[in-house]
Amino acid sequence: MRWQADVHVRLRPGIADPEGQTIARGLRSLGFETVSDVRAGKLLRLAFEAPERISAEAAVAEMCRRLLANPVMETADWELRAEETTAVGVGA
Amino acid sequence: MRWQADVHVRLRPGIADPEGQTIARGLRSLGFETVSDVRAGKLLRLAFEAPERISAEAAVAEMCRRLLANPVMETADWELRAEETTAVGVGA
Amino acid sequence: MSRPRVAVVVFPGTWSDRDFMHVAGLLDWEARRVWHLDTDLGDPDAVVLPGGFAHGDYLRTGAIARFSPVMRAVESFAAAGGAVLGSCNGFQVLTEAGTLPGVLLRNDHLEFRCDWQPLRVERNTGPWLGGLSEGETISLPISHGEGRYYAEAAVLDELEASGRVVLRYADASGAVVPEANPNGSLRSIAGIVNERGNVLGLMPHPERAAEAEVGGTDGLRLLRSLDAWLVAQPALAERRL
Amino acid sequence: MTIAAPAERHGLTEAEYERVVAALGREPNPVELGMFGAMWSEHCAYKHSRPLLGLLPTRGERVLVGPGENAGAIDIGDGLAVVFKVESHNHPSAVEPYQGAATGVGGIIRDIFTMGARPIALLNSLRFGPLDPLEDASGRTDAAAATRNRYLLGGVVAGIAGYGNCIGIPDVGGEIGFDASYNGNPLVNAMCVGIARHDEITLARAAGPGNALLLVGASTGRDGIQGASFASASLGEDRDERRPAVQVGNPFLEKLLMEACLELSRSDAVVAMQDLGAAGLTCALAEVSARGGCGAEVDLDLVPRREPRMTPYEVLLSESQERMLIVVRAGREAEVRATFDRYELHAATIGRVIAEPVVRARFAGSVVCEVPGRALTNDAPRYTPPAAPPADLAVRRGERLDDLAAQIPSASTLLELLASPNARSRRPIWRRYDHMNGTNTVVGPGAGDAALLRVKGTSVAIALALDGPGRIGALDPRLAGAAAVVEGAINVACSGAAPIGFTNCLNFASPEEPAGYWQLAEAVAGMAEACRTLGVPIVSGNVSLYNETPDGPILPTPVVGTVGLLRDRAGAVPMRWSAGDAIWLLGEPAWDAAALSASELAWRRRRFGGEPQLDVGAAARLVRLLGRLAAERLAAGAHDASVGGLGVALARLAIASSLGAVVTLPPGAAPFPSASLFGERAGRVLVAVRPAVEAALSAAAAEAGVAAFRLGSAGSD
Ligand SMILES: Nc1ncnc2c1ncn2[C@@H]1O[C@H](COP(=O)(O)OP(=O)(O)O)[C@@H](O)[C@H]1O
Ligand SMILES: [Mg+2]
Repeated sequence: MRWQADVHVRLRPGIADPEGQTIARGLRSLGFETVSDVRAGKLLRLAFEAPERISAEAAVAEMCRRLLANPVMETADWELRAEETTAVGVGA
Repeated sequence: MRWQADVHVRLRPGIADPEGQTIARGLRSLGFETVSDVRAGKLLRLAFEAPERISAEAAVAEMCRRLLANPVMETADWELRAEETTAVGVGA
Repeated sequence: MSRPRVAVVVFPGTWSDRDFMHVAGLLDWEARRVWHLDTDLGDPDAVVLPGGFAHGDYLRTGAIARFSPVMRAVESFAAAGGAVLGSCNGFQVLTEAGTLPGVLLRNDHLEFRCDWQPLRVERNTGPWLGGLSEGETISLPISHGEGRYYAEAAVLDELEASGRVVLRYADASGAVVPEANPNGSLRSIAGIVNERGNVLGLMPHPERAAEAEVGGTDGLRLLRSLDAWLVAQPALAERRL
Repeated sequence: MTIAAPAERHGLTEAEYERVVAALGREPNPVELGMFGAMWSEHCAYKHSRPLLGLLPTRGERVLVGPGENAGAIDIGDGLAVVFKVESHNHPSAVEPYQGAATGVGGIIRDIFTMGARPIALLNSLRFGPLDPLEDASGRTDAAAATRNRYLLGGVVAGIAGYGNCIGIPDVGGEIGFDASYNGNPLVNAMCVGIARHDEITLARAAGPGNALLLVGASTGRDGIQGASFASASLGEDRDERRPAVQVGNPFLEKLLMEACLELSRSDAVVAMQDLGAAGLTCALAEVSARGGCGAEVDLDLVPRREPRMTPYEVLLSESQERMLIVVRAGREAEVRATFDRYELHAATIGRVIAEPVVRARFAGSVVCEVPGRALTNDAPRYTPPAAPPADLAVRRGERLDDLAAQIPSASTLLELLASPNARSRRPIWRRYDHMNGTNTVVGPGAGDAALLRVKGTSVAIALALDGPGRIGALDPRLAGAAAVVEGAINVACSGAAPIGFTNCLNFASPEEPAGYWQLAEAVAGMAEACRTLGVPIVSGNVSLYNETPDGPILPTPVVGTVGLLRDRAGAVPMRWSAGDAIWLLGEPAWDAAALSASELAWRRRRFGGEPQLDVGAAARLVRLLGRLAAERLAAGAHDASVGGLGVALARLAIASSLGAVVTLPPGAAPFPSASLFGERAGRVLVAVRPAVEAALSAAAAEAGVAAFRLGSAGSD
C-alpha cells in the first residue's frame, strides 16, 4: 500500500531562529506590522510503501528519529495518508 | 485578535528538488527502501493580529504572494487558527 | 619514529581533503584518502574529517554522512582513544554522529562567512593542540554557513567545567567579545574535544593556514602537534615498532 | 507526438522557416522545428554577433585552444594550461535570482571541466539597478524598483555563494556596479578558470562511428524548456507567459560529475565530452557531431527521466542542469561506467556516433528527427542589421564639463565618492564567498586589483580580473570595449603579471534596434583594437542580447575577463605602500575636463554627457612597463585609478596600508582640479617606490615612453 506523509520539522522552543526573525522583519517592513513572530521549519513530503497504517506510522517515526530531525534542536510531527484515499491521521 | 498561521511553501510540481532527492536516497540507504520520493519545502509559523478571520486570511495570502513564496517556482497553502481557540480553517 | 599515518575521510561532497593532502606533504605525514563507503581505515595513527558539503548539506549538515559505512570505523577508532580531527563539515558530522555533543546551526546572520578569524586557545591538551600555548591567540580561516554552536545550558556548563571548550572566537587581541563572534555560537565556541580529549571538532580550517604565502601558518602549528603526541603515546609507539 | 507549433512559437521568422526547409530539403516536423527554434535563437546561434566576433584577435603563440570549444586554453609553461571563460545568466537571474545565478555558476564550471581542466577559481561581474531611490541621480528608480533590486542583489549573491561554496571552487574576485538602466534586468556574468595538463585537454569533437554516447548526471525533467529562446527575447511585459520552468542547480551532483570527468579526461577511453546547457541534448548532439564532422543516433527512450509522459520534444530540449554527454570508445563503456559508478552517478548509453552527418533520434521505436548537425549549428542565419548611433548621442557628447571640472575638490566629495554604491567596499559581498578553498589564493578579493593564485608545484602565479567599463558605453561604446580590455590588462599588470589572454561577455540590448546593434558593433571593434594594441588574444566569450525592459535598454556592458601570468610569484607587487615610499603616477595624465565624462562624480551631479577619451597605445606601454618594474623589483606597491579616479585610488591605498600620504598634484592639474582628482580615464596607475630606486623608476618610465609624475610620499601624516 502506498503512503504519503507530510513531516513537519520544527526548531525546539527556546532555540534562536534567526531565519524566522528575518522573515518577521521582512514582513513588518512590507507593511504587515502586526506580525509578532515567525518560526521557520521544514516540510518534507514522503512517498513510500508499507503494508498497513500501523507499520507506515512506525516507519515515519523511525525515519524522523534516525534522519529527518535532530533531537538536539528539532521536533517532528507528521500527517500520514494512504494514497488514493483521504483518511488523515496525525501522529507525533 | 491574534492569529497563528502555519504556511506550507512547496516547490511546484515539475521543479527539480535536489534536496528532496538527496533525502530520499539517504532514507533508502538507511534501509527504508520503499521510499520512492521526497519533496522538501518550508514550514513557517506566523503569529500576527487581524480583526477577523476574513482579514486574517487575506493578510496571509498577501504575505505569501509578496514575500514567503516565489510564484515562479513555489506554491503556498496554510492553516489559520485563532489563538487560544482550536478552530482550524484551510486556505490556498 | 616513523611518519604519522593519517587517514583523510572523503564523503562525496568533501573538498578540504585535497588541501589536507597538500599539507600532509608539508608535514611529511603519510596521508591516505579513505572513501566514505570503505569500512576499513587502514590502521592509521590519526583520522581527519575535512571540510566540504558531505552530501550537499541538504537536510542538515552531516546528517546523511554520519551513516556512511566509514563512520563505524571512525567511531571505534575514536572510542579506542585514537586521534580524530573534524574540521568544519567534519565537526558537523561528528556532532550529528554524537561523537561530540551539541549541534552547528545556521549562522545567526544567515550568511555564509569566509574570513581570517582570531581564536583564543583555551586548552592545549590532546593530539591536536599540544603545539599551541594556552591563552595564545591564533588566526585561522573560517568558511561556513552553519557554524553556530548550540547545546543545552547543562551541556555547555559540563563542557566548560571539564575544560573541553578548547577554542573560542576572539578579536585580534584575544578578547572573547560578542563583536568577534562570527556566527552567533553560544559562548563563542569554535572548537571542543570529547571527554577523553582525543577527538577535536572545530569550525575553522587549520589546513588553510599552513603557508605564509597564502596567509598564515598557525594551522600548520596546530596540525604538527600530532607528531609529538604520537611519540608520547607508549601504546602507539609500541605498536609502531 | 507533440502538438504542431507555429514557426512563431519557436521564435523563427518566416524567412528563417524557409531556410530550415531549404536545409532539410523538406518541411520540418514539429520536433525538428523546435530544435531549430532553440538552436537558431540568438543565445545558441549568435545570429547578430557572429560576424562581429570575427574581428577579435584570437591567435597567439600561447593559445592552445581558441573560441569554438567549451572554453579557451592558454599555455602557462611547465606543461600546464590555463582554461577559462565567462558566461552570462542575466535573464534567468531576473526571474529567480538565487537559482538563476547558481545555475549560471554551475554552467560555467561545466564548461571548464568539460575541457579536462580542474577549476581553481570563479569570478563574477554584476550589475543591478540602484538599491535606494536616493542613489539614482537620473531619477528613474522608485521605491518599488529599489526594493526589487535589493531582492535581486541578495538572491544573486546568495546563489553564487551557494553554488560555488558547495562545489568547493573559490570565488576570488569580480566587480559590481549600479545604474538605473539595470532596473529589472540585472547582469550576472560568471567566469571560471581551470588548470589542465596539455595532454589532458579534452575537446568536444565526436569521432569514430560506433563509439558510444553516454548521458551522465541528473535525470531529465521539463526544466527550462525554451530557455534558449527565453534568453533571446527582452524581458517584456509578457515575460510571465514566456517563462520556462525554473532550473534548480545541484552543486553537490556537479561536484561528483566534475571529479568523475576529470578522472576520465586522463583516460583514452573518452573521445570527447560536452556539457548540456542551452537547448539541452539537441545542442550537445549537434555541436559534438558538427565539430567532429560525423553524426549521432540516439534513442530517447533510454534517457533517464525525472517526470512521466515527457514528449520527444521535451526530452530533446530540456535544460535540466548537471548533465554531460560523453563520447566513449566502442567497447570501453564498462570501464567508463565503472568510474561513474564509483562517484554514484548514473550513466546511460543513449546512442552511437554514426558516419552520416545527421542527428537522428528515435522515440518509441520511430524516428522523430533527422537533421544535419551543421544545419543546426554552422548553417544558422547571420544578420548584419542596420546600425546607427542613438539620435541624441551628438548632443550628449557635446556637453561641456568645465565648470564641474574646475571646482576645488573637497574632502566631503571624496568621502561621498568612497561611500557611493559604485565605489564602496565590496567586503559584504566577497566575504560570503569561500575565496580560499584550494589554498592557492595569494591575493584574494579586496586585497589587490587582480586576484593572484599560485599554481602548486611551480613558481608561477596567475592573475585574474573581471572588468566592465562603467558608464562610458552610454557616450562611446567603442571606448567602452577598449576600456574594459585596458582595465583588465592594467589590473593584472598592477600585480606584476603580464596579461596573456582575455575572455569576454557582451551584455547589450536588442540588436534589432539600430542603436542597439551600433553599440554592439562599436564595442566589439573597440575591444578588438585594444587587444591588438596589447598583443593579447581573446580565447573565449559569450553574448547576451535583448537586455532591456519596457523602461529601456541597459547601458552597453562589455565585460572582459583577464588572465595574467607571473613567472615568479615571489616578485608579486602588493596593493600597498609603506612609510617613506615615494608615490608616483604613471600613465597619460587626465588633467582635462573631459576626464570627468561618464565618471561617478559627473553622474552624481546629473551631468550625463561629455566626450570620454582613452589612449590605448599609452595604456599598452604602461602595461609593459609595470611588468618590467615588477621583474626588476622597482615597484613596492601599485594600484590603478578606476571608479572615483585618483582620489579614491589614493584613499584605497591608504586604507589598505593603514597609512596616509601627502600628495600634491602637478601644476598641469591646476586648471581642472576636480577632473584631475576624480576623473576616471583608464590607463593610470599609482606606484609606491622606495626612495633608493626612484631614479631607476623614472628612467624606466622614460625608456618605455610612459608619462611619470612624482606626487608625494607615504607615511608623512
Ligand atoms: N561581485 C564581486 N565578487 C567578488 N569580489 C568582488 C566583487 N566585486 C568586487 N570584488 C572585489 O572587491 C575588490 C574591489 O573591487 P573594485 O571596487 O571593483 O576595485 P577597483 O575599482 O579598485 O579595481 C576587488 O578585489 C574585487 O575583486
Ligand atoms: Mg582596479
